[in-house]
Amino acid sequence: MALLEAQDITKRFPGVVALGGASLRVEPGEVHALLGENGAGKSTLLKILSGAQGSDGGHLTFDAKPLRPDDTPSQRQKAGIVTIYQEFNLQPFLSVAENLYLGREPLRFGLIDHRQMRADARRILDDLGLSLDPDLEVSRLNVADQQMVEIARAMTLQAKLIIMDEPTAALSPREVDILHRIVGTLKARGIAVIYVTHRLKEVKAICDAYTVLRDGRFVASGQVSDVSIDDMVRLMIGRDVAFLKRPPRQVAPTPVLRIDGVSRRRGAHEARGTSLDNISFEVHAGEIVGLAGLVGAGRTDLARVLYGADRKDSGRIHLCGRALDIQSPAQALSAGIALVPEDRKQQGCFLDHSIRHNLSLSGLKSLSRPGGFVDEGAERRLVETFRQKLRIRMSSSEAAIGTLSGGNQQKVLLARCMALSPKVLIVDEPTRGIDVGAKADVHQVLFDMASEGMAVIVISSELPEVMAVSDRIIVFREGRITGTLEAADADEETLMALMATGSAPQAPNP
Amino acid sequence: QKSGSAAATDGIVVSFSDLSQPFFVAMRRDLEDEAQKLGVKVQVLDGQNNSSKQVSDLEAARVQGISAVIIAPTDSKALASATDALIDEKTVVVSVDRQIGGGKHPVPHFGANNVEGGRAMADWVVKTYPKGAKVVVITNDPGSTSSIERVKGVHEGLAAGGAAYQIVAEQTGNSKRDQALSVTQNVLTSMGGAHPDVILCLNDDMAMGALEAIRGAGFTTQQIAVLGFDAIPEALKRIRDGEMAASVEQNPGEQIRSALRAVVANLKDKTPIVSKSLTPVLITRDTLAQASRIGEVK
Amino acid sequence: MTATPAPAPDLSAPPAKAPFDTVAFLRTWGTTLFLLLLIIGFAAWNPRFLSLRNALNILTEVSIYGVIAVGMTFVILTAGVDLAVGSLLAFAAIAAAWVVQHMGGDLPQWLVALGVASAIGLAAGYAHGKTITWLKVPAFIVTLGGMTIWRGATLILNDGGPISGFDAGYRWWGTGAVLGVPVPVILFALVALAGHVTLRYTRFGRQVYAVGGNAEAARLAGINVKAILISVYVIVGFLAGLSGFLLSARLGSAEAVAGINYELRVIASVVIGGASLSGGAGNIRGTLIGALLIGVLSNGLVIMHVSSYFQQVVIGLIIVAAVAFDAYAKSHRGKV
Amino acid sequence: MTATPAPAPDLSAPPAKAPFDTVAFLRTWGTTLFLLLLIIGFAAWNPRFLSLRNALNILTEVSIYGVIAVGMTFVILTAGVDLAVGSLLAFAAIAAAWVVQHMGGDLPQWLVALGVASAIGLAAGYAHGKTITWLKVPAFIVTLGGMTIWRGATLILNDGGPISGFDAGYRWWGTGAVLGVPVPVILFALVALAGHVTLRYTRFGRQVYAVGGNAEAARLAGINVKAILISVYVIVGFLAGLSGFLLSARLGSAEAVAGINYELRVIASVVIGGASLSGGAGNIRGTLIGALLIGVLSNGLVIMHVSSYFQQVVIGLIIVAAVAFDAYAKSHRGKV
Ligand SMILES: Nc1ncnc2c1ncn2[C@@H]1O[C@H](COP(=O)(O)OP(=O)(O)OP(=O)(O)O)[C@@H](O)[C@H]1O
Ligand SMILES: Nc1ncnc2c1ncn2[C@@H]1O[C@H](COP(=O)(O)OP(=O)(O)OP(=O)(O)O)[C@@H](O)[C@H]1O
Ligand SMILES: [Mg+2]
Ligand SMILES: [Mg+2]
Repeated sequence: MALLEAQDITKRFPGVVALGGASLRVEPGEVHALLGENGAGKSTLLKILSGAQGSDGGHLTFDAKPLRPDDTPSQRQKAGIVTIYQEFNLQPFLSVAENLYLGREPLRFGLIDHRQMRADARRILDDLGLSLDPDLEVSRLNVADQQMVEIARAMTLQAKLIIMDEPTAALSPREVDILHRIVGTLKARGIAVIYVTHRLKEVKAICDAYTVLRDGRFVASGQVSDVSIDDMVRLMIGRDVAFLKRPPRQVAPTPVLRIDGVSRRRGAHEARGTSLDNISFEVHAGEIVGLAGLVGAGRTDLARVLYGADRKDSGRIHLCGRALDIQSPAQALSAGIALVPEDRKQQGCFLDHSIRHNLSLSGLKSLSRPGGFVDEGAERRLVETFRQKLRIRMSSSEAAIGTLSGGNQQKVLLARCMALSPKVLIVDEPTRGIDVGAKADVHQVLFDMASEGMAVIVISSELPEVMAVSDRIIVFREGRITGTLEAADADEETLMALMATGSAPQAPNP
Repeated sequence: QKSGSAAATDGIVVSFSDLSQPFFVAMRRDLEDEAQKLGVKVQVLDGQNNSSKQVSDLEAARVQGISAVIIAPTDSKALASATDALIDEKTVVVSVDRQIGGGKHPVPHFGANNVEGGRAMADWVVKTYPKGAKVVVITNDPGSTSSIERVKGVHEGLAAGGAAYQIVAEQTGNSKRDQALSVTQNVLTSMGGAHPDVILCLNDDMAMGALEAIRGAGFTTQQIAVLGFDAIPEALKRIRDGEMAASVEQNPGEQIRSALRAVVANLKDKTPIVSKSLTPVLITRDTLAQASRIGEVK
Repeated sequence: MTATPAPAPDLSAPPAKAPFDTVAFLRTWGTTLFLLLLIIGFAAWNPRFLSLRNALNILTEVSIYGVIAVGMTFVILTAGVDLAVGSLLAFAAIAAAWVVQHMGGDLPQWLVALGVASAIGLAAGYAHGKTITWLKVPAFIVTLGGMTIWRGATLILNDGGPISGFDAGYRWWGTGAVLGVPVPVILFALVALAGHVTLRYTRFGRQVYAVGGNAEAARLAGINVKAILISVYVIVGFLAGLSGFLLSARLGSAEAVAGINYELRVIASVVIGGASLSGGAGNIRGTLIGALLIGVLSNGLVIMHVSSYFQQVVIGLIIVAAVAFDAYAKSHRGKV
Repeated sequence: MTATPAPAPDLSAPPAKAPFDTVAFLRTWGTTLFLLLLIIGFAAWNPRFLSLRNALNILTEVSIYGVIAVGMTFVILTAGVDLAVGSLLAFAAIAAAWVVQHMGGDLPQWLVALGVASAIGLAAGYAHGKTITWLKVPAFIVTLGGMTIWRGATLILNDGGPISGFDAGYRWWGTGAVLGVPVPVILFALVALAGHVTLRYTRFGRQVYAVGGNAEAARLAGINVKAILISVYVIVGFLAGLSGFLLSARLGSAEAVAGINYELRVIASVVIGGASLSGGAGNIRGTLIGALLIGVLSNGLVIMHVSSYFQQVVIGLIIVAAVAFDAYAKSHRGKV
């Protein structure tokens, strides 16, 4: 008897059929991978399971009982379906502990027992190997920690089935490992998990069964042990994807970007962000530099400093030989430095605005006629170019970006910066949530831009990606550079060791 | 300043109900003028048309030790307990414009009766249009005491004239010129080709707006007579020029001046304070000379 | 392994467009439809409601606050609010009248007044914007402060009294007409058009939407958020000044009590027009409809001889109904 | 997965806490400090400002709108707003007075009035909340509608006039005292305490924060968002009714014009107290400070003999300064 049975689920949005007959069958205690390319309908199906959205048709059975189509999220939660959504759903102004126990706070004499709640939260967090302060306001956590809070919250609920929609997209190897251990524990307790990820290696590592969706339809399902990663890719995308490796580079002799002793102290009340300590390196024209590090290593902070989003305390930045004093992102952009931020919902998207407006925003100056009038024809052509280049899946460029699937939103943001043709392009977790096929497209675009002479900095927590795209890899740990490796010399062990302990494994001093 | 008397006349507080209203603004100017003549200092408070504020302002003033209070109350009943407390402490209290009622102690009053003012307007209508008239009334801020009392006078006066005097529309202009303009405009539109004989505006500012509306609608002030209230200089000028028919004079200047004189005399020499009631008079072109502010008309 | 992959769908084909979409129509035109129904209702009651003269009356009346509502649309798009507009209108008007009376040189009165009122509006708007961005005080507080400060300044300037006595050239701006169309209406149309074009077709307009949609993302997209914020308060300040000039030209008098409660009427116009107070959504067309709805209502109810106390009840009910109607039309978007 | 992670180092150890943290102190107590400075300033000018009697005066005056401000805190925490409180206060007061006068049975006047005023407040609040959640009309519009509807109803009920003539038992609620403390002050303290405990120590309170912080997340976390929204409008409605009862007891008269502009004063109290109009942030302590600041200002300026027009200017400036001071204190969080 299956724990969950979803049959022929359909869901339409204006102009889009998100699900046109999706089915999913999850057995008790199994870890079930739900696969599909961006926009295939995974998140939509999961939201229908969790009660966040209603469906237009189909049948749901859970635990041998049919589920009513108009259940609220809390009713589904009570039934035992707990969900970790792709886009975070935390309370920004409440503390970690309050988020963990929202609506289920421990009471004493009818009133909330804050002390007890804090202690409980601390225990849960410790269990998960997180040493987060339960009193911190969630708005001040970084993306990875927010993800971990979501996971911890799910742990505190009584669940028979936990749905995880791309839980590892924002995580670095250390947290991924924690999560995998958690999934193992859940499975041992007989709790089933639906697991969505675009990192197919994870599927091989922790999942038992899989289901593939394409265009909102059921395509295939089976046991993970029966298929290879290439098989899964073919099922998802319908073609083979060539995994690109950075072609031999032609690095110009002069550095485009020179970073010289950049330091930044973290304010006492700044929960997010790391201190940067004397960071120096160069990026050459045509070169792709990858920054590796664990969550909180300071890569995002460095990117923000380079981009003028945060102030530095000391150090100098030179662009094409000229010293820069950048105070704001606007100045960075006009100097030729662009950044794709890592937190797309908070820092990138204007969710209610159209895809076209989102995509063109930073480059409006070059799309404007005299008098500041936007040349909408040129703008539409730009959108069309990137729609094809990055295979952005959208019903119309006038649709709100918030109606796109997560991966497609990410592509729009990448396009926004790529369209600027900057001298230095910094991408922070560029393929967060992007499917394998599109990932190859993104990489290809990065290669093309580098070969046109752009200097590219790629920050990624996915080691295989860093290794695939970079010419050179710089490893960060706690705000310092702990090593620089040529791509040819890099392997995962060395990188992990540099990231986690600060020295290479065999320990001959570098 | 006269020596010696200064101490006795220290701490005179005057609390107005709403100092953004032209009526009270004019009153305040006369007050300041009279105070200078008498050589006394007064502290002016603005109740901002809010009884609660007026009460607590008075209490705040009381804390600093005051000798006399002149009050133009927002609402005659709401101030009673505050004035009772002041009188209990031997503070001299008088009212202007509107009588304070419902307290333990009687409060001497210097003012004109709004109801009678309204009636004076109606009487003019009855006298000028013996065969009856169609009347439009444009009222002050809804709920304000001046509006309620003046409307009452108008209604009583017209009713006394008989059924021929018909109020065809009664709308509020919120005491403001622009709103009176548009509301008058709309009333005229609603009547189509016909027009009312008289528009009674319960303050002069609104009468100015009504005049604009009449002109804009293509009528003459011969066809529609406009009456105002308060006899402000601008209105007096219009009356002189024949545009406005009349305005009710309540002589705010005289009210406040005599109140202040009485208070000062009482503080200095314990002269008992005697209430003074001013009869509202209707200022027309013929009686312009009786208007207290005729001197301000350019 | 159970299934074989199907051939890849063509992801890049742009989708076909539907011929006519009732829902999309209602979503966009809900409030407009409601306004039309209202007009038909009033006209059925009293055909004079539809006379040209009455239409122009309504439009003139709407122009005065409509001009400000255009500026307020910009402010609300950035998730801000300006409570000071009514007081600023009064201050600009009385200061302009004061200058005309006390220092009028050889220049035409209207030119001096227009100059002074605009300059005051611009300067006050700049002060508001600067305080909001630089001292980081919420717009609500800054402009609430501005509301009492400018009202106080108005009362101080002429000791609480009105200033009147303008020449015909001045009055023309409020009472004149060109080809039968009242001057304030023409100005309002120009302001609205300029506002519409700016928001819809310029880079600045896009940036205004972006700042309101997500200020942090806007900053990271390279927009000078502070500059945009300051600009919108300058725009609304300028328009409040202009409106003060128009109102005093219309009344022939600059009054200390002018513009009281305008802020609510103006904000209501914008919000009835579909703008969100949390920013990023709204447009000038909606604001026009909102402003007209308010104007039509207060005109129509007087023409229907509804007693003034009842008018308040009816206006409140109809405004809520209008927005509910619109919300109902919009809520159907997910259910075609 | 090929790499085996090394034992995780303690990367995310929370920063050690300093023994006394000036910045944290200022962040929390900025406005309070400003209020204290203001009080010291007034007291230095005129020592009578600090007399017990004056303090009680201020508190009594603050109580009337402070009671509503406690409720408004709930509303603003959910990112809502209630513009109807002033009108609702008037309507509840006049309806209560009307019932006492026309239908008063054997029950004590105050009991009847309190019952009627509360019942009206609750019912109106429920109507607002229901319209907001069910018809999906923004709170701004619903309560703006409510503002004119209830004011109109107030005027209709007694044809615009006030109702007075209450017995001593009724008046006691506005003018009496227990152990020297005025009754309204005691009630205000109780309401504030209840509000504080509710927000801080009950599940309902946490849910109010959650709805305002991120409504969608709250829904997904299983919170009945609509029920929470309705409750906050019911709470503020009830408190507006209570405040109407207190005000009419204090004045001995229920006036049709009572409570005009209260909505702004009440919202200002909450926002000065640090709440964000976009929801999720704020607390009762802040609201108390905000309400007191306004009360102290208007009292102190009278005592300082500031002329009434200037008072408006000064009040505006000081309120902006208070919030700027607080913002400045808070902005230093990154710079210790
Ligand atoms: N609220 C919405 N309004 C309109 N269209 C929507 C909405 N939500 C999802 N869609 C559309 O439904 C389709 C499926 O989206 P969904 O988010 O389920 O994809 P996904 O498989 O989760 O993709 P990803 O891997 O990128 O997260 C997409 O085409 C998306 O644009
Ligand atoms: N001033 C800031 N304002 C907002 N967010 C910030 C700021 N500084 C840093 N962050 C956020 O803090 C988080 C941690 O950044 P940090 O540089 O410490 O880690 P990192 O090396 O980028 O780690 P990872 O990218 O793996 O999360 C990031 O999510 C970043 O978005
Ligand atoms: Mg998804
Ligand atoms: Mg990062």
